Amino acid sequence: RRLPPLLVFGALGGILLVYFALPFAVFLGRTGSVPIAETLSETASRTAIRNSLLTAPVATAIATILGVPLAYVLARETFPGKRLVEALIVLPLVVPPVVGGAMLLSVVGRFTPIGAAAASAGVPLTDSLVGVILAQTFVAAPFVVITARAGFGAVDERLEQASRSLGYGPIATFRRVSLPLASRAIVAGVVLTFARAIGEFGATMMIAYNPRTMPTRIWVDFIAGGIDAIVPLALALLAITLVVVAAVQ
Amino acid sequence: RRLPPLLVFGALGGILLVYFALPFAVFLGRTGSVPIAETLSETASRTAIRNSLLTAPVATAIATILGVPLAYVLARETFPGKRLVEALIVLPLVVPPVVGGAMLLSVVGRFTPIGAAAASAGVPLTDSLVGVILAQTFVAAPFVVITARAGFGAVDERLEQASRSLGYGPIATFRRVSLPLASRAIVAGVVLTFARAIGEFGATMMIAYNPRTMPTRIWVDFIAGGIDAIVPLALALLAITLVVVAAVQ
Amino acid sequence: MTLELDELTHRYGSERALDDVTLALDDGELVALLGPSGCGKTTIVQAIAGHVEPTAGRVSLRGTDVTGAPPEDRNVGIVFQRSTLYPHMTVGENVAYGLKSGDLTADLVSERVDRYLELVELADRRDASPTALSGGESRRVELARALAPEPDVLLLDEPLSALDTGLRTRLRDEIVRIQQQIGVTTLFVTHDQEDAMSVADRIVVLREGAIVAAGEPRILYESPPNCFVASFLGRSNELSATIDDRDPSTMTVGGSELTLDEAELVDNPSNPLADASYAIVHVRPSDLTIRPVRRPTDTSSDADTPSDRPDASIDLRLSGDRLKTIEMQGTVAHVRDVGHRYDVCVGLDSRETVTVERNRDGVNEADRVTVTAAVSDLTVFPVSE
Amino acid sequence: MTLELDELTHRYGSERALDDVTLALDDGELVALLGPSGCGKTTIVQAIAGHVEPTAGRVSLRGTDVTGAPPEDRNVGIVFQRSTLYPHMTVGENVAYGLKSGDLTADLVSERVDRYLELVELADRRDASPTALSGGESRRVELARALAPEPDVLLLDEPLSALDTGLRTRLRDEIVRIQQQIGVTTLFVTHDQEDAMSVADRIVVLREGAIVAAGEPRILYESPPNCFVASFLGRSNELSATIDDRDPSTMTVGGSELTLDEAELVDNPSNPLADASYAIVHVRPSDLTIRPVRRPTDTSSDADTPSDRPDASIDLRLSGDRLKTIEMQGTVAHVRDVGHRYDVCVGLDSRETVTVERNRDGVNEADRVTVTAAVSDLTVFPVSE
Repeated sequence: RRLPPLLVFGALGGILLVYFALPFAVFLGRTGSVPIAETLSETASRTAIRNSLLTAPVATAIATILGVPLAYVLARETFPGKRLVEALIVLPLVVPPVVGGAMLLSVVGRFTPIGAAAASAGVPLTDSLVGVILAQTFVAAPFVVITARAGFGAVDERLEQASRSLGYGPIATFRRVSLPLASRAIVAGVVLTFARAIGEFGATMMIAYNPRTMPTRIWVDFIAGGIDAIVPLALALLAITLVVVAAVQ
Repeated sequence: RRLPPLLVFGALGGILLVYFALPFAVFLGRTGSVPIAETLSETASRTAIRNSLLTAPVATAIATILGVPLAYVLARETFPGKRLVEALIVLPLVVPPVVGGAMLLSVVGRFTPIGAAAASAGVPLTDSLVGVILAQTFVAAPFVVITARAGFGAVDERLEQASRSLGYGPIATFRRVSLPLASRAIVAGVVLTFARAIGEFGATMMIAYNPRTMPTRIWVDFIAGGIDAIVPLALALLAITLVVVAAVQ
Repeated sequence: MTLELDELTHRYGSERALDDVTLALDDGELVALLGPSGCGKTTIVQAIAGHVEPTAGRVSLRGTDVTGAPPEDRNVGIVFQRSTLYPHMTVGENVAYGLKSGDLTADLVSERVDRYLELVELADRRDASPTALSGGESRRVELARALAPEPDVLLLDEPLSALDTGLRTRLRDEIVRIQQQIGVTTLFVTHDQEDAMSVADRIVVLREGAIVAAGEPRILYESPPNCFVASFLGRSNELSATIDDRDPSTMTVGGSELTLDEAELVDNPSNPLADASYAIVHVRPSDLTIRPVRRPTDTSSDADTPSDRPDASIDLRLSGDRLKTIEMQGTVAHVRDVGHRYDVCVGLDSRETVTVERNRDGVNEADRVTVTAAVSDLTVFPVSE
Repeated sequence: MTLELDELTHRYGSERALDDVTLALDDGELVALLGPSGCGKTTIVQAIAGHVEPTAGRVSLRGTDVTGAPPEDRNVGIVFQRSTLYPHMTVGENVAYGLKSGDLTADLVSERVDRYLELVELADRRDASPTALSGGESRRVELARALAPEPDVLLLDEPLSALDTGLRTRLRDEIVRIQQQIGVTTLFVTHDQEDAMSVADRIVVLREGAIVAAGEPRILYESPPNCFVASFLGRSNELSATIDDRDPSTMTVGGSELTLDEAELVDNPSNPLADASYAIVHVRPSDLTIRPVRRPTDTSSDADTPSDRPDASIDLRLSGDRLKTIEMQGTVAHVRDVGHRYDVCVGLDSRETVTVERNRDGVNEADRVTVTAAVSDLTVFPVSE
């Protein structure tokens, strides 16, 4: 007697699940018909893979190092302007990536003061790996902040108070109590950030169409050769992402 | 005495906040130097705006109608394979949008059975508004499912049990108790889904490069005219997103 | 029978939560289901309300088997430990909620809401938000909401556990008053023996998913059928007794020898000492009296001692034998003043510890004392190995 | 003074949580801080531990002002209501945690962990995970962890509130034993008067952020300085009295007239009736006795009534006047059997209701009865309007 209503709900949800699962399954089914190893060993593919594997971890690291302390402060403290800070963190999440890329360009573009200065110092901020990292960090960082904040929020503050009374300062308490106890949430946030960074496309297209990362290379190959041309690289990108996600779950 | 450690954390987090806020501020500062109204009234821009405003709400509605019941089932029931279903829901979130687009193409592309059948019935699933909706739904739907699930999870199940004992069936109880009490979370999820849908770029580029939505139009204009050319449309997209987010918060 | 549970068994996975529970409630009866946390009380409530389908067994309401029926078809009122009032409705709308699912007219609903809010003395809070209510008010509104549809059975699942002592006692009386006024058959689930004893016509004691005792509160309290009930239903001292002889039955308890004749085993006629290798003796702290051992140098201090607990003998059930007592020697370990009584903890010379309740002060730590119990206040549980 | 609070005041926004609280704990003293929920108890604990900086006032530990010092520099041990054991460490690592922040060698740390785990009788659980502990064990490990760094002050913030009655009583005794053995100055925060009375050398009663009474448990219980303490510290009946005459002071309580001479107001010398327009009289349910009104047709049932509560007179503080009593007529509203006593609720003819504790049965609902109190058991609070 609980079944009939559940069935209605399950049927509706099932449509969504099928819509998520079917493309995945069909796409994987295609792998037999294309020469994956050959395509991936081409120079262009190898460069794209190298670029993505260089940039996404750096962007993830930057987002984590800057984002986890911010998450902790947001979980524990109240201060004037906190709501503004919270809105700011959601901003890159709701701003369309191409708009985000355009916004970043208006700061680090070749003809802006910052962009020009960096370029003349030999570190161009656009159309460079640094540019890719800038784009990925902007788009992906909110994930680790939001998830880590929820993780810290779930740690009973009294466990930290007990640590303080047992003689540990705030930083030592953070390191020995808060961080280990929120670690699952933080790791989940880091994984989401990495997945978002390595898959970043819209902002990267604006800031660093060159050098190609895996998503931009996929786009270029798609224009040139259609869906069959991109299966190997898309599979590789999917595999990297899923392996990282699975490794830490 | 709580300040010094807080300052370290705040300084680290502050870098991230500045990195989020600065592009936003500088970009908005550009608005004076470009003819916004003129650009937006051009046919190409108006078509893109119309397309985005047609597709994103439809994709959001589909995701909500299918996703909220799924979220409820996941929050309340245990069943074999639940972990698999949960993994499936996170999949579109971690899969790079261009790969997601490629995966969708392998199901609904012009030369697939489904795609061909639909096209011959006069409803092409690629390079059409339907294609845009398919891409947006795939990429954005997980947000409403995940957020609504957390919302239902926070509703004490005993409130529903009391409703059942007071004579209401499961559907009536869902409508009168669970839905109103989880409404804040659901609305937050709907907003995130809408923001993600209207900003969708990677998968849309693969499935429906035409007709142009605001994000794809921005990309085309950027190729043609650089950053100044896209300020008006990017501003319009940003404005639509932020107005929707602000309206429901 | 308004409510019948027939050999109810439930497992969560491999864990057995309920084991063959059979229970029947008469029309208008108030039965307390008492047990420690995790004993399966909540599973029984859930099975009656229909939120858990038992692995085996039957639930009947007014003679109809409802084991497979959904909760909304059972006509059971339920109040949980924590508030389940709907925060998006007013107090009045909450009470009306269960009426609108039926086919009453709006006027009848409104009239019924007023009636039940008056019953719980909260008629003036009808338009308030549940979030504005105090803990006690919110409990009473829940009661009104559960009763308004006039259920066959009212289930109260630890309704007082979240409340402070004073409020708890008041609400307990309130619940009894309302139950008597309406006459609804009620199952009151609690882990608190005082709650159970003070409200119930009948107590059912649950332990690890099985019923271990059932009966009138006073009878269970005075003649517990087993050690668990003795120590769970009120405070109890447990002493182990060695059996010295079986005819006549002679035991050593707390260092003192005690001969039992037939009459004193009347409470446990089915458990003769004959089969036992030893016995466990329970005696309540309030049934023990304490007397300082008179020291040669000090004769003044215990002049009023004999009157200390004169009603110990009143509790005797065998009035013909009221003076037969057992005396145990020991040393006071500590005295706790808990306000309305003193708890004196005595380390007996037999190396066991007993607690004695006293109404007044007068013994100190390290005093040598004699602890006295009327034999009729002892409950003897023979143990055969 | 080990711990001193000096005119501590704290506001959360505009809400005043603490109002001018001054309190000092002697070395080795066990003081209970007692008050209802929301009275500011936790704010005091947080201010002492250093997690809340008070709006005004001073906290001193061993004579040093620590008001501005961070928690880690205060040497305060703390145990909260809910477990704060670290789930990612073993029991032994938890206890060692507070030692490793100092400069002890590994050997000394290990030895100290053993010593404190032995103190709480859990030496064998050193390698267990905190998640594997029972509720009581986890409390004891917390105690060991808080005590291991040998703090100047031990703060116990409702340490027993989450536990069942039986376990609660045992742990209460345990805490007293450990505190006496170590001699650490302890502030025991609770909302339960029985906990407070049974453990504390001294009780401080807090209400709405202010101290309303302080003193030895027994003295506060028997001579409460105000109505709040009378009703919060143990059960109490509140009766309102009209003042008929002031010289000699004559009041009407529960329908009976009562003349007070100087001696009987000795508990409240600063509150003469002279200024009062009426008075509130408190009397504990255990200080009331009850006697059926003899009906002409029924002479047998109350033969042993005089011995029902013979120790009522023993509680008299003015032994020369022990027989002066006040009698009130009423009708029994209901009798609740709570096991170790009966609570008889009597509706007085004066339209007030009193509860009488009885050790045995014998009165029934609707019986006409006389309720008797020794005048010396009444506490009179004159009210001037």
